[in-house]
Amino acid sequence: MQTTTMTDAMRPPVPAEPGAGVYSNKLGMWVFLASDVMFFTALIGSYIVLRFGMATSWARPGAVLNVPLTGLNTFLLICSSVSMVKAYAAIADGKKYFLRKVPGKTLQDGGLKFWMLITIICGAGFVGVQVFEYIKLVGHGFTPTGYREGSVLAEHALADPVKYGAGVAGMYGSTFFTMTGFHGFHVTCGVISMLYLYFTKVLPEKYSPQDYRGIEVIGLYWHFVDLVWIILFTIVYLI
Amino acid sequence: MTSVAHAKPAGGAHDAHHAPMSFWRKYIFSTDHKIIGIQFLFVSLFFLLVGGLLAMQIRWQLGFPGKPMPGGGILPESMVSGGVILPEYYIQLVTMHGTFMVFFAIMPLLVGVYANFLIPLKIGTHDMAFPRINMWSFWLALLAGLIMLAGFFVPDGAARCGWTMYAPCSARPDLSGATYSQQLWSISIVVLGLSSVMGSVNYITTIINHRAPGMTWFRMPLSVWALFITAILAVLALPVLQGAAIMLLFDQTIGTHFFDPGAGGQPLLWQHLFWFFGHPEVYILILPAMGMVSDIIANGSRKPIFGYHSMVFAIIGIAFLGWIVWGHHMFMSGMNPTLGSTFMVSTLLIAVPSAVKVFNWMGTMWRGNLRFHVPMLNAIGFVSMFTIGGLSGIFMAATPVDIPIHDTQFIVAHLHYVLFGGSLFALFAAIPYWYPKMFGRMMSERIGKLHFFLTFIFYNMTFFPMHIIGMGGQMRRIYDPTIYDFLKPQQPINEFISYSAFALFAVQILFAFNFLWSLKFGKKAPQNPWEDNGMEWSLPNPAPHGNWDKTPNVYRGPYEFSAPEAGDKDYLPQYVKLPTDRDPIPAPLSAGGH
Amino acid sequence: MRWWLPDAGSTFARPIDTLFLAILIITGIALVVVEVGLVTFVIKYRARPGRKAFYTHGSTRAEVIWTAIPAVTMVALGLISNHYWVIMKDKKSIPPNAYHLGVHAKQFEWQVTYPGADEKLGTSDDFTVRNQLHVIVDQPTAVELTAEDVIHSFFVPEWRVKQDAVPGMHITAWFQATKTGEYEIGCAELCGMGHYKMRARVFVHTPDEYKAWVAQQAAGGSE
Amino acid sequence: MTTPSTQPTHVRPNYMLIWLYLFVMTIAEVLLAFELPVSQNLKLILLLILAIWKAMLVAMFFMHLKFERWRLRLIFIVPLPLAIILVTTVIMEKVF
Repeated sequence: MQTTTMTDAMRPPVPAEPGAGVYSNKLGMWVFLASDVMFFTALIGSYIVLRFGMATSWARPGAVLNVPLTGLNTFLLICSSVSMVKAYAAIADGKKYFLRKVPGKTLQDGGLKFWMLITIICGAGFVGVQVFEYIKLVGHGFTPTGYREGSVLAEHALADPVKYGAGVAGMYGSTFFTMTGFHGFHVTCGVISMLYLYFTKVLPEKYSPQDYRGIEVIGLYWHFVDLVWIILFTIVYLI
Repeated sequence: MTSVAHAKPAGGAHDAHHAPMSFWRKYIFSTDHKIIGIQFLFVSLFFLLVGGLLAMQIRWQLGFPGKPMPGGGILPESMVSGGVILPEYYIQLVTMHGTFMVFFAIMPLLVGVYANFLIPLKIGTHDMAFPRINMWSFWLALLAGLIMLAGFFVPDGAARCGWTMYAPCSARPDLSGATYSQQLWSISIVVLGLSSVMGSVNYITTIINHRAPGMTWFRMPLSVWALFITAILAVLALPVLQGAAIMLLFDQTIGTHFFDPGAGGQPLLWQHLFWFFGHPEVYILILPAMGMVSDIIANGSRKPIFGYHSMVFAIIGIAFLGWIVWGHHMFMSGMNPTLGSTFMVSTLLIAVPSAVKVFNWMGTMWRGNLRFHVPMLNAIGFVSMFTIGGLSGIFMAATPVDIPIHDTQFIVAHLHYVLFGGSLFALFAAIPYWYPKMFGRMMSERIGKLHFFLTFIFYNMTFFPMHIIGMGGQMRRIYDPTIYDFLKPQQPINEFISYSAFALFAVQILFAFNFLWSLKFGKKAPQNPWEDNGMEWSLPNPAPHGNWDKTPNVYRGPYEFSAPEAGDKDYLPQYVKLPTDRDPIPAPLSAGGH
Repeated sequence: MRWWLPDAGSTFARPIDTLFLAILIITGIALVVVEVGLVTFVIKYRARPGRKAFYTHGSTRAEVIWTAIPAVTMVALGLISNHYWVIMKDKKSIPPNAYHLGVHAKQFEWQVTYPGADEKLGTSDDFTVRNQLHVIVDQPTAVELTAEDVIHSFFVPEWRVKQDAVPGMHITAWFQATKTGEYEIGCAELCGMGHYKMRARVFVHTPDEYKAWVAQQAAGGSE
Repeated sequence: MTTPSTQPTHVRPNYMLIWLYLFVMTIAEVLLAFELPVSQNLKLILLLILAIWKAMLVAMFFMHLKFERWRLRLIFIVPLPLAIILVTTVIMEKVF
């Protein structure tokens, strides 16, 4: 799939870049991601510090949060990440189409349009499930301030304070909603950007094997968001 | 994604391809880095004025507590009563003075203005890597400033927990006495963080990827080096503050408990996060100043900078150490004393690269041929005042000595010696130095010299005595020192400081006049008024849109003053090709990798 | 007018003041070197027609020297400072015979709790006095600092004692007053509108005077 | 510029296989957290190892860090020690 010859005509028209050896959009995205690492460091680091500093322990995993549902959500995000990278591979190979029959086989081969769409659907699905989860949680009485007075959760917490981490409910709510909320915000931004690219660049077939910088750059962002979720899922839901 | 500027082949002049732009596109929603720099300049000078006016009111209250302030009558009753500043207004004054000066005056003046203006010009490129993001960075910074300013006009007055916003005071309206303005503070900081990150991503990418052929890393002027390292600091530090400000905002609005000790929150967490950002921020505020002063001192001395490489490594060293010293702001906070020891040692070590820089500046002047133009005078002022600021820092770095002077006027003196004596003197050097490049005219040398000498005198009269009253124990941010018996004997010094501060402020009118008057009536600038070596001086003044028609070549380092091969001139610009010079090989379009 | 640190009132004052003086001398020398150097260069090397600057890019030897000298000085200073820092702030350095007082800071007052006759905090004969700190001269005293609402800072200039009181934390600061007399506590951390007036009076008594005062408080029935 | 020819040195990894790894590890994590009778500390360590492993897979293969030059990897690596410094310092402070 790698061409071995390269003509000058194939060289994309960007200025000489003596520095990183990568084009500026990609370099800029990496620098931004480094910056985003520090943003999540502030949030996740505070969570770790606050949780360590607590006298009583956190609610047991699964007591308050719906882990199977979130597990599904994790699966969705992982799928979207792999479809993103498939989209990247597709356009690198010049497959701009949606689906095409593979010659000699019954299989269908997905192109950029197909894989991008899958990515967007999975990403939007993730956001949807998260919103659903939030609504459920708040309905049960789990809010950023702790367990709401008189709610189901508050009663459970009274009955079994250890399992539900009654002593630290306030901090549990604060950190949970802040971290997952800002992750969700990142996902939403990604979905919106991808939709924009889908309609302005992907569908009109503006990308080519010679220049698909937009796909690669948004892909980096998307994988990073996935990466953050992998960490968050473990430390927020499972530990 | 791909902006127009990118899709163009290297060396394409923008002017040639564009139809004349409308006024709005050219000067307001401009994507030209020079226009954005100038926009930043005007906006941050405005905020500098705001900060200065607040400082004058603080000085009135400290010098003459309980006396009606002249002109205080125009302020509403919630701030002053019968012309006398109220305690709740006083803490708004100190909070907003700090906030405006740090976030909206010094930081954008150094990073917003000069990173934008100088980086592409000095590395020989046409514009920033992402011109549109650059424009957004400016508008977001302005938005953040306006949100912050709006704090004065909401019902309960401006934010009032000090510019450091220590929780839990800042997190709870019933403790601080302000609701909306505290939230506005947090929102403004989040927006500002976004603006800074956008700007810094741009600076880093531009410097790494868009240097002209021949502009190798060690041919970059120290100003560009400093701005590069500053941008790295900003990109990694600002998000931490953003995260902290978001948590604070949630504490203030939706009732989370991050900093609420009642529910297991940790007030010290805010301090850790704030200063983890805050100490790199300190270097964001001084490194660009150091870089520009290096350029100007080499120019004024007509000599190559002394020890270019060690200057670069000193910048990197300061930036690196800057990440592991934040605890020295918290020596008295009840932090683990063992950590205090670690932080003390790392803090003291910062004296080393700082000393290297100071001695190298002196080494540059040694056996030079010194020209005392206004930028040079201010740069020398910078070196001498930064030295005092740096040395007074040692007192506070040594933890036992810090005990009596922590959070007193001594630290106020220290930080003003670094930020006013350091950053602001550097700006008084940089503004006239690159003024011709911005506006095509020179600022008046005569007024400039007068301004420098008067500022230098009154500045020292204002801030030096603060060391003394700080040693005497006067706490910072107190509304009325005279209620303490141990502070009463110092009140005459306080009065003296206030008179000096008013004079200092008045002298700045000279600068403002010089700046504004020269816009229209200044002497037309020759192409290279300072006989400097930088790439920017190969362009006409003011520099045209798109800078160079063709990407320039760079033939040597930035400080070849008085080089033997320069002939009878005492400077040899980076862009001049001598017969012995060969053209640099342009970097291959795809550099082998991907 | 005072031009120096406040009068010494505790055992911490001597090392701190000595160290302060030492740093003043070190930094003073550095300052004189730099400023005299600058002035000399400004005068000596001012531009004159027909002169050209000496073309040099630096001197490694000079740079090594002026890197090494500050580095050594700073490390030495750090080691000396750390010795006293541990004595003053480390929990383990609080003398076992220290007399414990509770100091509770709130907007905008200091509430000092005295152990009463049994010399133990947390017993029923404790009593609390607002904005008055009474201590015994030459007796190590430990104040257990707590805060009600926001961060305050317990600061007595004459004793060279400063320690933040943080809500949710229990911090002990110790000192040993060496002079009887009256002093003041100030709050050194911005704690709100009344930060400036968060002032308390400090009385350093002889042991007998202190006993008498405690007895008087007990008799007076003040809480 | 990501022309195909600018990345001649590496064979494209099998993305579906990585996806399978990630999927299996996620299931392993959930099982570990709820079903398996191991001690709390061991569980914590195993979960963290799995999470970091997954994150590394994403960074290395999906974000192509495995195939980038060191100077680009450095950009992403630089913030990590800072994050560790911040968190460990603040925790140490609490533990003393």
